[in-house]
Amino acid sequence: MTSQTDPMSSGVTDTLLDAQNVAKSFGAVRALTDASLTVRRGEVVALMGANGAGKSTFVKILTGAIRPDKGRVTIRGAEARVGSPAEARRSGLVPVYQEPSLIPDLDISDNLRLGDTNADTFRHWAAELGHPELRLDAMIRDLPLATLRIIDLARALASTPDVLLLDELTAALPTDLVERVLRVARQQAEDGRGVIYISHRFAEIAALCDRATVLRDGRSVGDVDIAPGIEDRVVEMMLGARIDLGQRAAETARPKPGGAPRLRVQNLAAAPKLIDASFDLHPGEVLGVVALEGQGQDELFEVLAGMRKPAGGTVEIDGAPALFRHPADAIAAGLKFVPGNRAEALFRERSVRENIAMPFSARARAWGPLRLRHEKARVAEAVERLQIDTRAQGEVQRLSGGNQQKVTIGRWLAHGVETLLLFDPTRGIDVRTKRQIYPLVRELAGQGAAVLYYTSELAEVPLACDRAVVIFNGCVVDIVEAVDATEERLMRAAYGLTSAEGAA
Amino acid sequence: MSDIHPQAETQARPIVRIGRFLKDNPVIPLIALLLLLIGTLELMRPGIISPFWAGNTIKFAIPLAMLAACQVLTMLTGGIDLSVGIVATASAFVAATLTPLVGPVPAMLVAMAVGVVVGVVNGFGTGIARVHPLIMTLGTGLIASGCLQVYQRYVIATGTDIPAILEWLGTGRTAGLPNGIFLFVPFAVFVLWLMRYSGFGRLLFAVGSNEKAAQLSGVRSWQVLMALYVLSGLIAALTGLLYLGMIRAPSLSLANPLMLPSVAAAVIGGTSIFGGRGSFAGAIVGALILRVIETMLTLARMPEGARIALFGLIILAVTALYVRFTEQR
Amino acid sequence: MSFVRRNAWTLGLVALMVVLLGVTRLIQPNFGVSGLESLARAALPFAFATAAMAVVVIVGGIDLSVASMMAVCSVTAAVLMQTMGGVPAILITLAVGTLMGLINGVLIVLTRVPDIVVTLAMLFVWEGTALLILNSPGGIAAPFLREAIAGSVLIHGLPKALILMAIIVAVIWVPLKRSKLGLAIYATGSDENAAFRSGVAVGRTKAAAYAVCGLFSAFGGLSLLALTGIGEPVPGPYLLAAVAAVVLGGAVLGGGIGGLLGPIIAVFILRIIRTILTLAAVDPNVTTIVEGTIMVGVVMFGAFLMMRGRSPS
Amino acid sequence: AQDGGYTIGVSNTVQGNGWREEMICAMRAQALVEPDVTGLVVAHRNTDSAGQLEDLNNLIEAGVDAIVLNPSNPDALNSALEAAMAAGIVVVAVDAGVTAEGAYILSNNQEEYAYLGARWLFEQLGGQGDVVYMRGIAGVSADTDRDNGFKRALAEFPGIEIVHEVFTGWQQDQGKQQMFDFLATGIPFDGVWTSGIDNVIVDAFIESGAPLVPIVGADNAGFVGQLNSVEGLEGAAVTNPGSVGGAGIALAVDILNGEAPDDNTVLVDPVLWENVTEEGRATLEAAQNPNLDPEWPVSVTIPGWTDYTMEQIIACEGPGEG
Ligand SMILES: Nc1ncnc2c1ncn2[C@@H]1O[C@H](COP(=O)(O)OP(=O)(O)OP(=O)(O)O)[C@@H](O)[C@H]1O
Ligand SMILES: Nc1ncnc2c1ncn2[C@@H]1O[C@H](COP(=O)(O)OP(=O)(O)OP(=O)(O)O)[C@@H](O)[C@H]1O
Ligand SMILES: [Mg+2]
Ligand SMILES: [Mg+2]
Repeated sequence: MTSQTDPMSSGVTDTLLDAQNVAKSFGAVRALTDASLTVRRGEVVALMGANGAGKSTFVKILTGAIRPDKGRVTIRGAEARVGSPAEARRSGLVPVYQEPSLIPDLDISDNLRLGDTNADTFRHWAAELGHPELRLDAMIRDLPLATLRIIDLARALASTPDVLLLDELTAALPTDLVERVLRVARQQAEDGRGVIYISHRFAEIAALCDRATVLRDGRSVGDVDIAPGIEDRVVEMMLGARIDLGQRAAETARPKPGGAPRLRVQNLAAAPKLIDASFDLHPGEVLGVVALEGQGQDELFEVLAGMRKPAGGTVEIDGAPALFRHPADAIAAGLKFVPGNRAEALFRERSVRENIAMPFSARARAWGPLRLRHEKARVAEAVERLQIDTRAQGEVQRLSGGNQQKVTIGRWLAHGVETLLLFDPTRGIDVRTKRQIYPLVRELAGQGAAVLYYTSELAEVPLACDRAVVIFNGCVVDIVEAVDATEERLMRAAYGLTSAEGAA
Repeated sequence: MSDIHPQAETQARPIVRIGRFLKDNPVIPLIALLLLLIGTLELMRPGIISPFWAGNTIKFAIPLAMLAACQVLTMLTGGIDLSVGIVATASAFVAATLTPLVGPVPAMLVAMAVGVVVGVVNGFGTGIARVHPLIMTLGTGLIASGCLQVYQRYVIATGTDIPAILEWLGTGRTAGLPNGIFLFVPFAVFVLWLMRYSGFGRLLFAVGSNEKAAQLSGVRSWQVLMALYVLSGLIAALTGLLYLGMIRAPSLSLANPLMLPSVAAAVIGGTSIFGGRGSFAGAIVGALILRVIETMLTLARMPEGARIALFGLIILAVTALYVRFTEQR
Repeated sequence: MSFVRRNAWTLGLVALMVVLLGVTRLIQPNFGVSGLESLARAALPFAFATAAMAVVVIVGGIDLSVASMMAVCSVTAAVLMQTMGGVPAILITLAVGTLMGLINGVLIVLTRVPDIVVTLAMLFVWEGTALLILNSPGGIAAPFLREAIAGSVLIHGLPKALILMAIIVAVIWVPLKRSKLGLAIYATGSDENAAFRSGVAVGRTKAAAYAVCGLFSAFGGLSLLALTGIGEPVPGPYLLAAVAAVVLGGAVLGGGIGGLLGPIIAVFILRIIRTILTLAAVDPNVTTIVEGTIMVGVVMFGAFLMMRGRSPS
Repeated sequence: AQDGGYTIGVSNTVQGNGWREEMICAMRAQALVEPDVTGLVVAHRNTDSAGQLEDLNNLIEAGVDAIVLNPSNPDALNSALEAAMAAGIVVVAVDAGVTAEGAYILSNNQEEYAYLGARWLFEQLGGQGDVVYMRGIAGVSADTDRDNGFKRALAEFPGIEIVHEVFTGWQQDQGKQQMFDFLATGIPFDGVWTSGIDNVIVDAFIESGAPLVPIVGADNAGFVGQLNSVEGLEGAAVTNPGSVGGAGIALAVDILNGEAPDDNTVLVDPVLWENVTEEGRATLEAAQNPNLDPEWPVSVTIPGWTDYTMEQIIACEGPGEG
């Protein structure tokens, strides 16, 4: 193994990693002003903060991916110079960054060879993380996002890190895999290593972490031990204000939407995974989609968005059959798609404004002069409604991960929605914004929009949806009303454990 | 250890503010570099900087800047147009040889049609058949030059004539400035407007930045590429006409030497060949910079090898300085 | 199966090459050993230029100065061979080529100016350098160098030039591709940021790739000298030809994908087309049209096949 | 090919240049009028010496009886030329020479071309003055030969100074720009010698309103027209006939028919046409052809060598075409 843990020093100190007064500015954006963090042996430390608080930047600094403007880092009590990710790895700090850091044009084994990772150890961890039959000659570019996250993690684990840094690893993972990740991370700590864990999901933090360091606007604002009921306090530290974390009000019992469905999907099939999906989506309704990873939900959304041709079945919009050859057709029919992978939706070098306003110019008849005032107002409204942090708005790639995610949603808010296809829209979005997104989705529905809402976080279903279809093995196996949508029920259905109650 | 030079409180420091201003307006440091080069030229040959010289420099920078516009626009989408040199040449040659046969206006129309035809083929290849633009435009360039060769055999003895309007544009002066600016200024305004304030311009950036995302926003990229390459062909043909008026010697390689410099002007001006980033204002200054360097070297007395090498070194130095100023990548 | 799929493009090119050789034979029944030999010789400078270009394209860059570096190497060797033995002259020339490539790479890394701009500038710098070394064609080639690419070897009909080229490219590229550096080159080209985060020394990798490009260019320059027997300071038409062959050969501009085999086969295809056009006494003006059409057509057809192969139905 | 007449191969390495196009057309026209020639295989493109070697080898493969080439370099092509002659193919180099033993050379004397023009210019200036020296492409054989001739003339006139020396790349636009730059410096000069990029130089003077100085160029249609018509222009055109290509074909056929000349090398010496004397003006006027492409040399035939008519060279069709 390459990580050179010095056996002599392990007895000297318990502190694995200590970073003090770290600051970093990107031009005018002060990502970190005064951040500090300590990790001791056997500890899982949560790094918490709203979108754009500076968590990822902190991780990148600790692991040498970017240089800090100032600050002091000690590793196992010794001052450390971490000039590059390679150096960090040699010092025992191994990160899993927020975005996959695998080489798309190489296969898995070459990716491992690049960092001198032992393939057998890697395979062990991949199996541990629910991917026992991963083929090492699979090209990275062909793999789904969730698998990439697991490969990233297994690779990190295989180099037996002293401190493992996980930046929103679970955001793109389905529930079953999240559990495995938590178990493995816990085991790391129990083996006497340290883990830094970033997530916007309190349930995960509560289940896994011992302590939380909270960042607000680039500054460390406190360190708290995780204990039951600590949630509100952390949120207050994160946001500098109290917010209500309560469940959606009991207005779940809204009148059933009647009349003709906006979208009727019948026996839809699409290669490779979707076999048979049927459901109706009514105006004014938020229909959840629940599925484990790779059950055909990707294909379902892609067919509806015009990105993939169906192999069978029909799609009807307002009673008329629809066949989309291009996303433009779907958009023209009112179907607006927010993909799960934000990299697919964003123009990295372009401004927030352009990213949001792009659909206004899409059609050839809008190639003439831009309607600047109209556009500005619409964009401003979307930014406002989603609370997008626009400090680095000149280029979307400079926004924090969560704010990038919001831009992908904001685009269709600005454009107006009739039918919205949301694929895991709260990926990497912080608590406060999540609490704003659910009502926003509901509000859109209230205004007559129809929303199809896939989520990897089961707890979101009762908060945002009216009903949820459960997909297993490419088929719709269950349709659950929001009132009945307990996590347990959804979970059982997602594993195919209920007998189909008949698809609508 | 990571105790880097404390750079805190950066916002207040004026030097940083200037840096930021330059970053947002990358054409300003480029203009500063241009002025620096002009100063050097004046030191080399005191007295050369005169309205006459300025007029000439601008005159010869215009066709270069126009072809650079083709490169900037196509590069925005991650493409390039290597057929512009031959399209300009063909347009000029066709116009000059057809004028005695059919009169100036139809001749110029046919010349512009050459640009459209090549543009349509390029647009089909890149937008629909998905051929890499570099290969596509290289290929159409070859095809076009072959067609030009075949064409010239039929007009060897018809004589040539240059439409008066082109001679006026190409050789005339108004108040010391070349008449070419009457064509160029509206053209530049149009291109700048197109890139900044039109839906089409925005789509160029979008297609180059992330084609999939553009698709997801409802953009049919083949339409954009088709229109783009036709536009590029038209600009190239127009440049050919202007160049014909300027040089007044229709030749089978008239505008070919402008090809590589047009790419150079675009990239010096801060346009990325990988798409999503580009500036026509930068390309205009880039064209002027190239012309000034050429003048410097034409007047310098040194072996030709040293002259050519120095040309490269100055380009490198200018762009390196520029990148240092603006920190853009 | 997976081998076939991964190398579909290269295999397609091989098939095309065989077909074209057949056509050549059809047009000129006498086309035989000497034809193959001269074909292999003609392909030499293009093959090395293309190999040079391919390496930097894979690392995610492009080198517009390849033809100029070839000119520098050709005149350097031609001048050196007037005063010293052929072997030391060759070694010095190879070192010069590698050094030029390294300078290109280091400048790209240090100045952070995009590859295309730096190498565009260096195109002029090296072109000027070649003229400074030799201001008009001259110098001399060691006789053994000219021998090295003339005729056949082992069996009648196996051109020496082909074997020599295969050996040189294989000796440099095969170990390189298998090495950590080779992997780093592919990784950097595929995604520079991810490569950096995976622990690749991105700057050093790029500089090394450019140095290899310079080395191949040096072989290109030497092959020019071997062909013509004198050093010519004016760069030949190898730049665009190399870029075209690299793309035809299945490498992707932008990096990370492709190899050297496909591009080199593409070189042979382009050369054979040239031969066919001459043998068939096609009007030279039409020749240009045909060459352009074929180049575009092959890529279009390939893209069409790929699309057909990928679309699930 | 003995039974059905000769097939002749042609190799040329510059495309898209009026002079070379005329050379190719002259070859075609001469081949057409030669009764013994039945086929012409032309390799005509932009390439370097290595590329010309490739073309020559392909011509050998094509089984031609003779090769007429415009060599890119005198020394670089020997391997292919020797192989051709070993295969019994007659080799004729036109425009410039080759060093291969046994090859015939029908060459425009480039050194003489430059010497003649330069000497006339220096004499015109009274042996005293500053001249602009506008060359072709650095590092190319023809340019080097011309430079030798120019320097030879210069050595004979110690009072002449070169104020600017520049390479036009044989490109019209480059030459024009460079002349504008020279005029902009305000440094006066008394004469201009050009390596064939000539009519744009006259234009540059006229367009910038600068007083004309004596200009030496080639016999391109455009420049010859200017010498006849531009008020106040003193100048001279030195012939450099592209039709030497036609002569090359004629020579090749003679050799194939067993009528080889005694000497392997035939130099076509250039002639100078100036417009300062009466008879000079008469020659120029007779030579002028306003219909011709301005880049084409007006000397479309070489008496005693070529047999085609003006119509035939303009039609530019070889045997078996059209
Ligand atoms: N390269 C960059 N250039 C400019 N600004 C940047 C850059 N990288 C990060 N930032 C800015 O720094 C701030 C902190 O970003 P960071 O990614 O660290 O946030 P985060 O806490 O990880 O947020 P999230 O939870 O959304 O991932 C943000 O405002 C972001 O826009
Ligand atoms: N210093 C920098 N210069 C240029 N680009 C940078 C720099 N730092 C980061 N980037 C780019 O900006 C992107 C966004 O940065 P940001 O810090 O917001 O990342 P993130 O989305 O929070 O998470 P991750 O670190 O996984 O990318 C990064 O993926 C990286 O490609
Ligand atoms: Mg983050
Ligand atoms: Mg972030």
